[in-house]
Amino acid sequence: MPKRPRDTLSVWQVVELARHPERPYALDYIRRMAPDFVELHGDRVSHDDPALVAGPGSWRGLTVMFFGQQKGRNLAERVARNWAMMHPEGYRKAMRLARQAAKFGFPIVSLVDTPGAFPGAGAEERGIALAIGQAIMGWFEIPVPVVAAVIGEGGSGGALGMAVADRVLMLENSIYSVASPEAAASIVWRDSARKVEAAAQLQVTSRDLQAMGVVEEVVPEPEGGAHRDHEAAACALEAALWRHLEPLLRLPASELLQHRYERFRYIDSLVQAAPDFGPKVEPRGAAGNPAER
Amino acid sequence: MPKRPRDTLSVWQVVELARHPERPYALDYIRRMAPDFVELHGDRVSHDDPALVAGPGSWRGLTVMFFGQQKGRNLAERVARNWAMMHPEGYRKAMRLARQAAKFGFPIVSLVDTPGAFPGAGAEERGIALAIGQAIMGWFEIPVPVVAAVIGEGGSGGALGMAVADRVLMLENSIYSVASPEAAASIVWRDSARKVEAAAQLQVTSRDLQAMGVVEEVVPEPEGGAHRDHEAAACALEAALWRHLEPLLRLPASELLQHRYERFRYIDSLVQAAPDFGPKVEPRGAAGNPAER
Amino acid sequence: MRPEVGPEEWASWGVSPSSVAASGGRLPPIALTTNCPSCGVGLVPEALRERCYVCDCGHHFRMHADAWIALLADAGSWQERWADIRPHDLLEWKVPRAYQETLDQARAEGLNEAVRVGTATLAGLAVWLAVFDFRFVGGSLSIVAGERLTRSLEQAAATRTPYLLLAASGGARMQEGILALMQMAKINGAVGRLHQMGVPYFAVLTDPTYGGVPASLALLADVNIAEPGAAIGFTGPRVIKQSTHADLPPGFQSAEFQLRCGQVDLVVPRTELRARLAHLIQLYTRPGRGRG
Amino acid sequence: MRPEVGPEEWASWGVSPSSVAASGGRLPPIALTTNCPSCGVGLVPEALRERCYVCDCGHHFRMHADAWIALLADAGSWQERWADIRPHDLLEWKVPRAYQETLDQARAEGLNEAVRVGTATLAGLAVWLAVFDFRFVGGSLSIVAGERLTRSLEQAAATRTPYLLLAASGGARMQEGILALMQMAKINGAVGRLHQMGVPYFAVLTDPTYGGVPASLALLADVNIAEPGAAIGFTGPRVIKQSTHADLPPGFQSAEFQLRCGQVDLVVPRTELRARLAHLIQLYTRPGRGRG
Ligand SMILES: [Zn+2]
Ligand SMILES: [Zn+2]
Repeated sequence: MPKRPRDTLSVWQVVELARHPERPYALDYIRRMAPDFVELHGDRVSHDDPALVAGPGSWRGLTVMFFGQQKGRNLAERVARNWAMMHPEGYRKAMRLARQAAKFGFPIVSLVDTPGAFPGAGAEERGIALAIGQAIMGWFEIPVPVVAAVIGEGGSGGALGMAVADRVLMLENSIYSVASPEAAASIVWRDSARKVEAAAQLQVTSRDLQAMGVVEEVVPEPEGGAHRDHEAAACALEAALWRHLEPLLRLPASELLQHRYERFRYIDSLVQAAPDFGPKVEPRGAAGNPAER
Repeated sequence: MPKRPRDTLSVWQVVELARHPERPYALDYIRRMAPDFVELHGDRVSHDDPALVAGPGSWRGLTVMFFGQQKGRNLAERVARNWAMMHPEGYRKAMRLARQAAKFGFPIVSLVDTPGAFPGAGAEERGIALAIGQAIMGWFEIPVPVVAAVIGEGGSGGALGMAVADRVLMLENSIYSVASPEAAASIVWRDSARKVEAAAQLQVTSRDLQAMGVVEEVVPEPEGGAHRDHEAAACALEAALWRHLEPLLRLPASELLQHRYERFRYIDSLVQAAPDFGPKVEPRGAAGNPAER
Repeated sequence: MRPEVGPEEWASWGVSPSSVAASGGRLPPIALTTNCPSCGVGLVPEALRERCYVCDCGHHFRMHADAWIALLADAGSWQERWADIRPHDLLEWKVPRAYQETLDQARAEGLNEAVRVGTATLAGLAVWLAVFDFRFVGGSLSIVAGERLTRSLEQAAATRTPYLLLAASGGARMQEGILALMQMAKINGAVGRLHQMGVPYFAVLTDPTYGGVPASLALLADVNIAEPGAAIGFTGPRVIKQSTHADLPPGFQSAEFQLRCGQVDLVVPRTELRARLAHLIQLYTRPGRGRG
Repeated sequence: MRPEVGPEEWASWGVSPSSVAASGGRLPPIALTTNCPSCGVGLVPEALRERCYVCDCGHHFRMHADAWIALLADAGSWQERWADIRPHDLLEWKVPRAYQETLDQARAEGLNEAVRVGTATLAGLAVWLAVFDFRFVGGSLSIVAGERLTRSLEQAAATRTPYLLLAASGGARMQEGILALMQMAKINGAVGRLHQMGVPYFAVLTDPTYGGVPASLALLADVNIAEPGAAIGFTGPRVIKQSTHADLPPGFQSAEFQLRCGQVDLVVPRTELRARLAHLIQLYTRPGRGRG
């Protein structure tokens, strides 16, 4: 079982960099990639979700549909953006515009940066669980290239709902985890103060995820972290995104969707390869008898 | 221009019959047609709309998806059903289950009986206009047979949202109109008390609509009206619905959808045939120049 | 013009400022009150006309179809279609006023139904343009309006030309009865086919847009744009208050309310509209895009 | 059993009462409190067992996977699949308790992961059946659970066999880290294909169903069924109160709440569940139906 390479930073230092208040946020990248980005709004049901910015823009001669979970730079912005914690309407807006991208053949870029979906009563009343589930299922039916990048925090299902892509990248000092370290600590220890140990055990850094085969590439950040040089961080991310998107533009839709399916179908192959895991998938139809009608 | 046949009842008497408190309501018909009807719930967004009952049931050896705008028999029921005035969630529930019917190849029967969509703040906040517009557009993309019948009041867009079908029938003493007589009176006279004159001018009876080519068949009611004999009224409606649905079951989906499109595309041919109406549709492409790219 | 977003920014979008500026020149005159209903300032018609009838306070005055066509269509590019389709008094509507009289008077005033359609270019980009005229029986949806909209939608689909709607309506036309209601289905069938053909559709909702128009095509665009302060909804506030005895919050059904409620994508000042639309049309019609 | 809807009604649905009654016979014993937490009555385990562990007051006691399989699968029809897939401590999770220890103990207690899948018949109708076991690390979604769910969904799609899910889960399994989260995507890809193949999917959500399970497959069925009083949601009430300091209304996230909120189709008492499911499967698999 491959070990995490020795990082020069502790896991918790990485967590703190991923959450650094000066770190570039989604719009800092999107506006650099597509200065003519047009933010569109609304789930066409009952709300708009400011925690997710979404809309088309011009990038490298293409019209691309951009999505970004957007944090706020100051308190007012953070409140307005709800700390990038999405409500159901955000996932519904995303699916509406992903289908629009499919209608026009626009490739999709999604930037992930959220502590998680919003843990509030209104989100529950409006079906946050199903909204995330429909988004995760919906992405598998969007016949245009989708490239996602975790640029800061990739928190739980709230992040995954915007990261079902053909390629998933991570900035060097970003994290992606099944639950925030605090949440995991309160689940496992019943004490969120144990977040540092939790983060270490959860293995949340970009290198961890690359080692586990969950992300295709770790995008290096400027010395000391992306917050030290937004411009350089954006250049690196832009180049990496294009490197992954460009070949996808040539794939027929059917292949694209088949690859996306298999990317997640076998994403845990590291574990499935373990000798004690058990038998691999059997030839289909083996269990067919009851179904022959 | 054909005149309304001389009815034995005044237009307003028909309006009163259509609204008769003892008149059979949607569930009175559905439960007789499909005793095993299962009412399903929810728009999968944030609400369920009790003003619309919807779900599958067995009818003539088929599984059919039933829809019905449901009034209440007593005050408690009327409040619970909101007098059959739908909210946006009702039209979203309808589209969800219409797509489910398409998934499984279930034909659809829709029973229309509403004063109109609910004129309330909550309905506006949750997008009643768009919900109706999406439903009207959505029905044209449901590749299974759809037969609708107005069984009481067919009020405005709230009714049309459930009546975009391959065949539309009306019970003899039901009405279907661009606006309720009261609403039309308050728009035209600024005085809803002029509802009787408004109803007469609007030409809202089943015979009027048949004469205008808007409905395929008027289903006769028992002597004195459907409320006199629910059983007989249900038998007549059931037979008429099947007479119209059965031939549709043999049509390929593409033909079905093309016919549905043309049914509404040329529903006003009576007017288009008028000598002073103007030129008919021109050969397509005639205006193509600006588009040649 | 007093654009919040100026030519230098249009250029950064790849939209040529000159092409944006090259609109139908000066707008036709509009009947105006003497003072602005929002800020009360005395109005100077000529000055206001230069600013697309937007007051310095931001109040957007209602414009009629001719003004909208002049604003949106490049000079000389407007080719009106099916202008000779005529309304018909099928129901022989008599009281309180004969429908035929209503029609004759509107025609005498030089109005040609509640919707006019045609082809044009906007900043050099080909579009099908459909414009409601609130002066004609309150922009009410009629058989002629529905027929013009449907034919133009079908043509836009057949020729893959972007479709641009300018909406302003009080609802369906009572005097045409059930056939006016049926236009909603006729139109939306065609809207569905426009989408299936992958043709871009942009809608601009202006003050007021109510009833059968937002409940048919007006909110079904790929990008829904509303004018600042425009009242948009299904049921009007008066009827809602009557039937529910509810107090409606200030700004209820305003463009900004509909933005919060997820129904519209953008609220765009009229002074920016041409540039915004030019940019959107370019984005949504760019050749050599990825596959759908 | 004390069915609110009795055999005569099942018959009227075309569901044979005998086939409904022919369940896996008596349910296995369940660990019970001495009194009902809802009505406080002293519990008689044998009597309760005869009533599918539903108290006279309507309280539904939690059942484990063996009980669910006995209740839903016709006697002798259950063929478990992929029971030999084993969890793996990829992260070498140590504190506060080693994951391997947790796994070993659960295995020692005769538990085989949080999800078990297999084929069965329900009232004679072939189904793929997936059952969560809350006893195994709180029914948490793990790699083995995800793999069993995905393989069974793929098999159901390939053989066009109706899929029946029995959900009970506290969320994703922390000790498997990001790969536990990824199961949500793996599973939902397969759910999408099940739908594309036109195969009926029914989900039964029991107390409790939280986190990654309702946010992946549990609410994506054609018909979502919840047990009376079951707590269903994404975030648990404790965390919601902590993070928003909000008071939650009584019944928040209950099955009845989710019915009002449009997330589930039906709330069905356990005593009726077999008959209801048999009826739904018949409706959704009827041959000679209209075309899709
Ligand atoms: Zn002013
Ligand atoms: Zn009890």
